Formats: sequence, structure tokens, C-alpha cells
Amino acid sequence: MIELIHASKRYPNGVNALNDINLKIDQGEFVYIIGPTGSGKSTLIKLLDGEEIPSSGTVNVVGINVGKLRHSKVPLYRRNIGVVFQDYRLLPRKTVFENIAYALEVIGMRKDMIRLRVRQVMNLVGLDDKGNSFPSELSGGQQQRVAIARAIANKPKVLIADEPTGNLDPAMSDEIMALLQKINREEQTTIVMVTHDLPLVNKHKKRTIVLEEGHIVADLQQGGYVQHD
Amino acid sequence: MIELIHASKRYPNGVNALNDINLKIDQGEFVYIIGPTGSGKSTLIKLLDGEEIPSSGTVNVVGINVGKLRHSKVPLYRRNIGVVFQDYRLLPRKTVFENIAYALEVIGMRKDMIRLRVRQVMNLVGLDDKGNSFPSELSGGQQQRVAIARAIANKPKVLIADEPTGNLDPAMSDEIMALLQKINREEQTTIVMVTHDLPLVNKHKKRTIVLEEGHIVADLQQGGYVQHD
Amino acid sequence: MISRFFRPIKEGFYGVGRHAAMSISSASAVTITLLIISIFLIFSFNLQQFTKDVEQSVQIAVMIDYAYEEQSQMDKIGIDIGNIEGVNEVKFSSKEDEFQYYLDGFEDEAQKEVFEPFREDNPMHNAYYVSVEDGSNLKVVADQIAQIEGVDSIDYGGESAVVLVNALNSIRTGGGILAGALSLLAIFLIQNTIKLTIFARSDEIAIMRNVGAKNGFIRSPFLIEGIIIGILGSIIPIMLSVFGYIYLYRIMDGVIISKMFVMIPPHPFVLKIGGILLLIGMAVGLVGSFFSVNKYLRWKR
Amino acid sequence: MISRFFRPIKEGFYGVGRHAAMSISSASAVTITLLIISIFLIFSFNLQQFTKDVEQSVQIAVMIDYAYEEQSQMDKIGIDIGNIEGVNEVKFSSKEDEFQYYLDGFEDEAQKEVFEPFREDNPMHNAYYVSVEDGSNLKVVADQIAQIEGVDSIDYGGESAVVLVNALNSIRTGGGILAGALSLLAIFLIQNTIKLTIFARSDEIAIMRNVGAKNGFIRSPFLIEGIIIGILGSIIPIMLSVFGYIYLYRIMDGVIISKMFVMIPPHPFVLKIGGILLLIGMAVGLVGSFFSVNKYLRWKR
Ligand SMILES: Nc1ncnc2c1ncn2[C@@H]1O[C@H](COP(=O)(O)OP(=O)(O)OP(=O)(O)O)[C@@H](O)[C@H]1O
Ligand SMILES: Nc1ncnc2c1ncn2[C@@H]1O[C@H](COP(=O)(O)OP(=O)(O)OP(=O)(O)O)[C@@H](O)[C@H]1O
Ligand SMILES: [Mg+2]
Ligand SMILES: [Mg+2]
Repeated sequence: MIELIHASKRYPNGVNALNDINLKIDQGEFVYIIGPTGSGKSTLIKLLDGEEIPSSGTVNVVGINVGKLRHSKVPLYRRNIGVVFQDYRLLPRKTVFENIAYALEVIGMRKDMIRLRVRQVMNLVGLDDKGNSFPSELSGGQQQRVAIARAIANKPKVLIADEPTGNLDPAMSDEIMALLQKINREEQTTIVMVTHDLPLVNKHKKRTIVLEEGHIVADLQQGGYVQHD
Repeated sequence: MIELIHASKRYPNGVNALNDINLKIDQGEFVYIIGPTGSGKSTLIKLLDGEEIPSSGTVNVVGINVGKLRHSKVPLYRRNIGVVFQDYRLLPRKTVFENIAYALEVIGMRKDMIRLRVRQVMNLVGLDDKGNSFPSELSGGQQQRVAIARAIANKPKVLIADEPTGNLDPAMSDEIMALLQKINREEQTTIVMVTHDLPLVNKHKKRTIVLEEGHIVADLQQGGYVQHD
Repeated sequence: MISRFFRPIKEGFYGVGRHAAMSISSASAVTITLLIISIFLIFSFNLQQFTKDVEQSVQIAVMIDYAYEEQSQMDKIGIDIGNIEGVNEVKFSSKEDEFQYYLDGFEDEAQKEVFEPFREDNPMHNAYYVSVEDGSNLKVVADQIAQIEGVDSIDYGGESAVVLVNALNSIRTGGGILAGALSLLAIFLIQNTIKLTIFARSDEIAIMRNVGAKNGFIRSPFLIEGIIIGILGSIIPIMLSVFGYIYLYRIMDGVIISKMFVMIPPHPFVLKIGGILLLIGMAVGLVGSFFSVNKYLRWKR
Repeated sequence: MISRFFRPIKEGFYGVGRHAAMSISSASAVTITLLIISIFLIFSFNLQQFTKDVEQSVQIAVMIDYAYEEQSQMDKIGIDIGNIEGVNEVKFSSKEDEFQYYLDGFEDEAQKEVFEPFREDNPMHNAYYVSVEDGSNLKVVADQIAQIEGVDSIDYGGESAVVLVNALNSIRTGGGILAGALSLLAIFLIQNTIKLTIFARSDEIAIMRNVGAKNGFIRSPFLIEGIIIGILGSIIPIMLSVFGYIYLYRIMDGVIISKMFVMIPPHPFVLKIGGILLLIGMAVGLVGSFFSVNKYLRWKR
């Protein structure tokens, strides 16, 4: 499903964010990616999303060589995946409802179906009453949940989430985790989740990949992680 | 030092973010503000910062009635306080160094002093090598640390931090906490910190104010907080 | 299918509304440049009209010698004139017509009576009136006609007519080039403004790509937005041109400086001007948006 | 203290560099509008020059009757003329001067010889040459002069001079108003573009306030940026105006259509035009930035 082969990423300013990453994630897996700040987690996600091109090596997702995609084909590829960005990336001039609906309009879904589905996911993330608010009128945690709702709206094959609970309180984090686990279980969605929340990682044990300075330093199949300081 | 008297905030779209808040924080205190997402924590900070005006009631900080400040006087008031914003608010076209230096230039500090101080705070937050990077070239956690560095650079009397560790890994969070405690201890800086990180709150026990739906539901002088779910 | 068609239109209107400040800025750039273009259009069209009027009014009067009054002789002269290169139209006017025309020139009946007796012993010449294709070779044609056998004399207003026609022609050419160049500049200016408007939203475009929107899907509402801005921006120039021209025409009594320069009547001229302005506004809005969006579509992957 | 002064300048240059795309857009808006203004300026100045030339060249020649050749009589006539409202300058030319001037008109020495004997029995009149303040009341002044006792005859080129002066005057007035209006529009246009540029950075302005920057501190680099953009934008129009005008002057041989319309010589005229364009560019950049920044300074608290 997801496969990185000797993938490295060096930014134009000379930072080696990822070094020779080899990684295979099967369909239906739920994987945490953890690591200290600046260790390359978001860069890994940007490679999977096609936003950045690997400096060397290959990135394959749903059978597509993401790094070699033509610019105009990138959006089509992205319909297979849902991404929760660390900085949310909501359209500032669209309401919450419209933001989520936009991700469904692009795949040409019928209008009434869109309305239904948007209501559904807004309910799932607990934002029923914020449909008409603009992103600037939301709290940090509410914006984050809109980003989650948008990413899962079109039932993508792969869900990639960059710190989806970073701005949520523990109770809400647990709810979101439950939601992601349910999607993973019921829809067989492959989930890759970057997080700093060690209590969460230890509570819901999953395969855990540990990044440090651009290298994979651990790949714990049984999950759980004890901090070594 | 900080005093809210019957302060309420109702946004133009009708959301009552804060209801009748009464709160007194003395000089040199270190206070956590916790509460579920959307409970009004950031709104409280915006009142303290002068970014929003209370719909009713009074907000006093360092002896200034913040809600009544004239628009042109707001920046002068802000030199007394340092704020770490939940969304960082870094100048996108300035490097890390310039972003931090800007907060010192505005108070008319001498150039060589600025250089010295900026190096100092960059070192404190562990960003020595990122001085020439632009914000867009930083990881989430690195941006957050720039925001922290900028807020403490001019040694403000009051430091207000909205989830300063939201995008940091536990090890880095601990470092930042240690830094804030040191500033609090050595410079007698009053610190108000919004956080979701309960392990942190429980580890470094301080006065903790709990917000829920715009009301203060607890004000624990001895600190520590057990989640009631 | 229907929603496919209406979505960009709806989104386009939303876009204009939600970026009101920027839309107003763009639209006012359109307004100003169209005002400038409008002035040039009105000026150019009128100048063109003047030139045509003047060229048509200058004709060569060819008087036929009294010795060549037989029909066949006169016909031959007519044919000869018609064969000269550059001649547009040749009209015959018999000496009787000429006499009548002369008489008609008097307003006073009494004076007409005085000349009436001369009708029998008509002192007028049979004449051809010749108009030329291009006013600037009036003199050349006139000289050739003067050579023809049987031509008594010619009259074409002399040097002054030639000078006037030449002057008008060169003003028209120069003015046309200037108007064209200014219009191009103006169009570039609007495009530039729209680019800035869209620049401020390059983040939005990148986010749209992030959630899987194809380039065409992203572009279409921006194109509609551009057209709407073009239309909004052309309202004031159209109104000002239409009513301004009608007003000008009225206070100037339809002429400029002297009777020689007759202004184009407002109807349907103002509608034509209005239509051109609207078309330019819409086209520039569309094209400007198209290039700008395309530029920022490539900004992020 | 010194850094206080240099900071905005340094920051202004940084700003232009780091927002290169937007700076180029703004500067090209300046370029285009200045080009338009430049054309109008050159046109207006030349027209003004023509009008002045024509007005100066039309003077009223006043011939004094042979019966009024005593100095006191002639002085009185001169004073009378000078007292007429609208008279600018009165120059006396004695009959001897007139005769000499007449003789000088001949190139051929032999012909001069022929007339030499007449010097004794001089057939010329003593004369005054009168120039008027405003060409348009030439006829009024001339009529008044003709009434003065001792004036034999006057000559001022008749109706045609009056018509020409009037036509030039009305073109000049109309052109001036048009040029002024267009310049204002153009300035508004640049201001509008700069507003859009700054709009895209309203976030930045808000953040600056967030960290305690006073409004003046925020504003000053933007003002310098505006001036820099104004200067950058005026480079091309200045070059084009200067070299374009010099070229035009050369190929036109310094005249337009006929010798009557003498173009203003390029030096120092082009420098004046260039200076005006630079000043407009800088001023508009400055003023445009000022208003735009002020607007967005109030955007957030
Ligand atoms: N666009 C960029 N240009 C240059 N360097 C970059 C860019 N983006 C990230 N980096 C650098 O690459 C390294 C890895 O960044 P990345 O964002 O992947 O970290 P991360 O693991 O997501 O950290 P965090 O937990 O703080 O979000 C960092 O040192 C960062 O400064
Ligand atoms: N500008 C605004 N306009 C309208 N409503 C707003 C605005 N900002 C916040 N709100 C609403 O006010 C309530 C409190 O928001 P606030 O940002 O203070 O929450 P918070 O406690 O900081 O949450 P989080 O932990 O998610 O950051 C929320 O319901 C939010 O939707
Ligand atoms: Mg990251
Ligand atoms: Mg908040």
C-alpha cells in the first residue's frame, strides 16, 4: 500500500530532513510515527502527499510512484488519500461546511449526497453547530477537527494525519482516536498518524515507527513506546 | 498584576466565549489555564493581549485597563507583555533571527544588544542553527519555539503562552517548561500558560484554572489536576 | 451536469462577495482603464468620421468646354475620367442642372427673377463631379483630369483641401496607433491588478490542490470572478460614455469648432461604444484571471 | 539615532526584494500609468508652446497716417495704444526702419539698388507693432486701435489668425483638463495597486502590532518601499520619454505637419519631463503606501 525505498529528502537550503528511509505499510494498518521535533515526520508526510519530491529513492502509494507524478496529475492522486495537515490548511473564505464539502465537490459527488456526508462527518468530530462559522471564528482545536473531518469525508483508502490531536484536550483526543480506530477497522482504511502524545501511543498500542534526525531508529510492531531520556 | 472583573466576551456571531470571569493573578505567579477545546482559553488570552475587547466587565493588566486602550496605544501596552500565540504569528518574510530581533527593534534596543539577545534566546529554545531559515522552512515544533523565543526576548513583565508545547515532543516540552520556570523564578515574570498537556500540569504543579464553556469551574491553588471523565 | 455548469458561476459570485475589498480594487482598476479607453474610442471614431466626411466633400468639379457639348464627346470625357486610377465616382451635371442649382442658391425670389432670362442663353458649363478614393491623391487625379481633351477647367479647393485631408489622415493614423497602444497598456494594467488579487489568494489555490481539486476545477470560479469584476468595472465607464456623449453632443450642437466637423450622432453610436467597453471589460477580466490563476497553480505541487 | 533613520530604508529595500513578484506588479502599474501621463505631458507642453508661438507671432501692425509724423503726435498714439486693455507690448518702428526692413527683404543686391533712391522720398509709414496678452481678443484690440486718431491702417492677419488662436486655445484647455483628469485617474490606479500589494500583507501588519510595534514604526518601511517602487516604475517611462522625444524631434526635424508648429527643443525639455515623471512616481508611491498601510493598521487591534 505504502512503500518507501531508499527515500531521502534534502531541502534546497541543505537540510537533510530524511535519510535513506525504507518502509512498508500494508493495507489496513494503523501506524504511529513519533520522534522529536524536527526529526522529519512532516517531511515524510509531505513525500506521501506528493507535496515534496524525494531527492533520491522511491515513494509508492496505492501503486503510484508519487515522486514521479506529473504536476497536473497530483490532485487526482490525492483523491485516494486524506491528509490532516499540521497547520490545518482550511480555506479562509469558506465556512466549515463549505470547507468539508469542497473535498467532496472535487470528486463530483452529487449535491444532496454531499450535504448528507458533510453533516455526518461534522457530527463525528463533534462540530454540529459550527457549520456556518469561518475558520477564523473557531478555536484551535475546532479548526483541527475540521481538518480531520475534511480528510475522512471522502472515505480515502489512506488517511495521513500530522499531529491530529496536537490542539485537543485529552478527552477529545480519545474521542478522535476512537473515531480513527473505527474507520481503520470498519473501512479498512490505512492510517498513518504522526503524534507527540506518548500517553495516547501507549494507551492505544499500534505499530510505532520512531524517527530521529531523518533516520528510522525503531519500528515497533507490537507498539507502545517508552521514552529514553 | 492581572485582574479580570466580571469580564465577558460575546463574539459578533453570537458565541458567548467567556461569561462573567473574575480572576486575579499576582506578580510573579505561574498559572496554568486548562479546559476542553472551545472553552474560551484563547479568548481569555486575547482579552489580556488587547486583541479583543470584553463585551462587558474590565480587564486590567500591569495597571492598564486593556479593553479601554486607544487603538494607537495598544502596541505600547504590548511591550509589557510577551505572548506566544497558538498559531505562532511569525512574519513569513523575515528569517528566524529577524523575527525575534523585530520584537527588540520596536522598543528601540541598540543593534549590538539585539544581536546578543537574539542569539541568547535562540540558544535557550534550542534553535542556534536556524537563524537564517524562514518560518516556512521550519518544522511545526521549531516554529513554536521561535514564537516562544520572541515572546521572552524583551524580558516582559507578563508572559502569556497559548499552548506553547502543543507541537513539541515530551522531552522538548520539559525543556521549555524548565525554561519558563527559570524565567518565572529569576526574573519574577508573571506567567499565564494555556495547555492541554495534563502530564505536564501534573508533573510541574502550579496554580491551575479550569475553564469550561466560558466559566471558571475550578481554581486550584495547590495545582495538579485529575481528569474527571 | 447542471451543477457542473452552475458551480463555478455560484462560486464566482461568492468569491467576489467574500473578497469585497479586493474585488472593489480590481473593479476600479477596470473602471479607470476603461474610462481612458472610452475617451480614445470616442475620439478615434469621430476622427474617422470627420476624415471620411472631408474626403467625400472634397470633389473635383470638371467644367466641359463649350466646344464639346455633343453627347458622345461628353460621354468620352466621362469615360476618360472614370479610367483614371484613384477615381471613385463620376457624376454628370448638365448645364441646365448647373443653372438651376445656381438659381437655387438665392433665397430672394426677386434675385432669381433677375437671372431667369439667362436660362435661354445658359452661361454654365456641362460638368462632371468627381470624387476620389483617397483624399491624399486629390491633386494627382485633378492634374490628370486637367489634361483630358475637352476639359475647360477644374476646381478642387486647391492646396488647402489637400493639406487638410493629409493632416486629418496623419492625425488619424497617429491617434489610432496611440489608442491601440494605450488600450494594450490598459489591458495589461488590469491583468496586473487581477494578478495581485489572485496572488493574495495563492494559499487558497494551494489548499484546493491539497484536497484533490483538478486545475480546471480550481480555475473556473476564478474565471467567472474575473468576468464579474470586468462587468462591474465597466458599469461606470459605460454610463459616463453614454450619457457624457449624449450631453456633449447636445451642448456642442453636434459639431466641433466649426460645421466642418460633424460629430457622430449619439444613437446608436453610444450603444456601440458601451458594447465595446463591456466586451473589453469581460474579456480582460477573463484573460487576466486565466493567466494569473495558471501562474499560481504551479506555485505548489 | 542613525539606525532609526536607516532602518526603514534598509527594511524598505528588503521588502521590495522579498516580495519581488508583487513589487514587479506594482512597479509595472506605475510604469504604464507614467507612460500615459508622459504622452500627455509632452503633448500638453508642446501645445502650450505652439499656442504661445502663434500668439506671439500674431501682432497688430499699426500704420501711422502721414499727417501725424511729429514726435509728440506719434508718442500720443503710442500711449493711447498702450492704454487699451489687453495690450501686451507696443514697439515703435520708424519709417526709416521700415524702409530698411523692406530693403533687407531682397536677397538680390541689384534689386536693392533699384529701390535705394526712394530712401529720400520714403513711401513707408511710421508704425507701431502691438502684441496682445491673449490671442483670443486680438480682434477686439485691433478694432479699438483702428479708432485712434492718426492711425492710417492696421493689419493683423484677419479672421484666420483669430480662428487659429481660438482653436489652439480650446484644444489646449480641453487637453489640459483631459491630461489632468487622466493623471488623477492614473495616480488613483497606482494607489489602488499598492493597496492590493499591501492587502496581501495585512497579516504581516497585524503581527507587527502584536509584538508591540507602533504604527509609525510599521509604516515607515512601507513608505520607503512605495518610493522605491515608484522610482523603479518610472525608469522605463523616463528612458522612453527622453530618448523617444529626442528621436521624434530628429525625424520630424523639429516641426509637426508644417513649419508653424515648432516642437520644443529636446534639451532641457526631456530632463524636465523626466524629472516630473520621477517626482510623480515617487510621490504616488509614497502617498499610495501611506493610505494603504493606514487602512490595514486599523484592521486588527
Ligand atoms: N521547506 C523546508 N525548507 C527547508 N528546510 C525544511 C523545510 N521543511 C522542513 N525543513 C527542515 O527539515 C527538518 C525536518 O522538518 P519536519 O517538518 O519534517 O520535522 P517534524 O518531524 O515534522 O517536526 P515537528 O514535530 O516539529 O513538526 C527540520 O530541521 C526543518 O527545519
Ligand atoms: N473570532 C471569533 N468569532 C466567533 N467565534 C469565535 C471566535 N473565536 C473563537 N470563537 C468561539 O469561541 C469559543 C471559544 O474559543 P477559544 O478560541 O477561546 O477556545 P479555546 O479554549 O482556546 O479552544 P482550543 O483549546 O481549541 O484552542 C469557541 O466556541 C469558538 O468557536
Ligand atoms: Mg511536523
Ligand atoms: Mg485556543
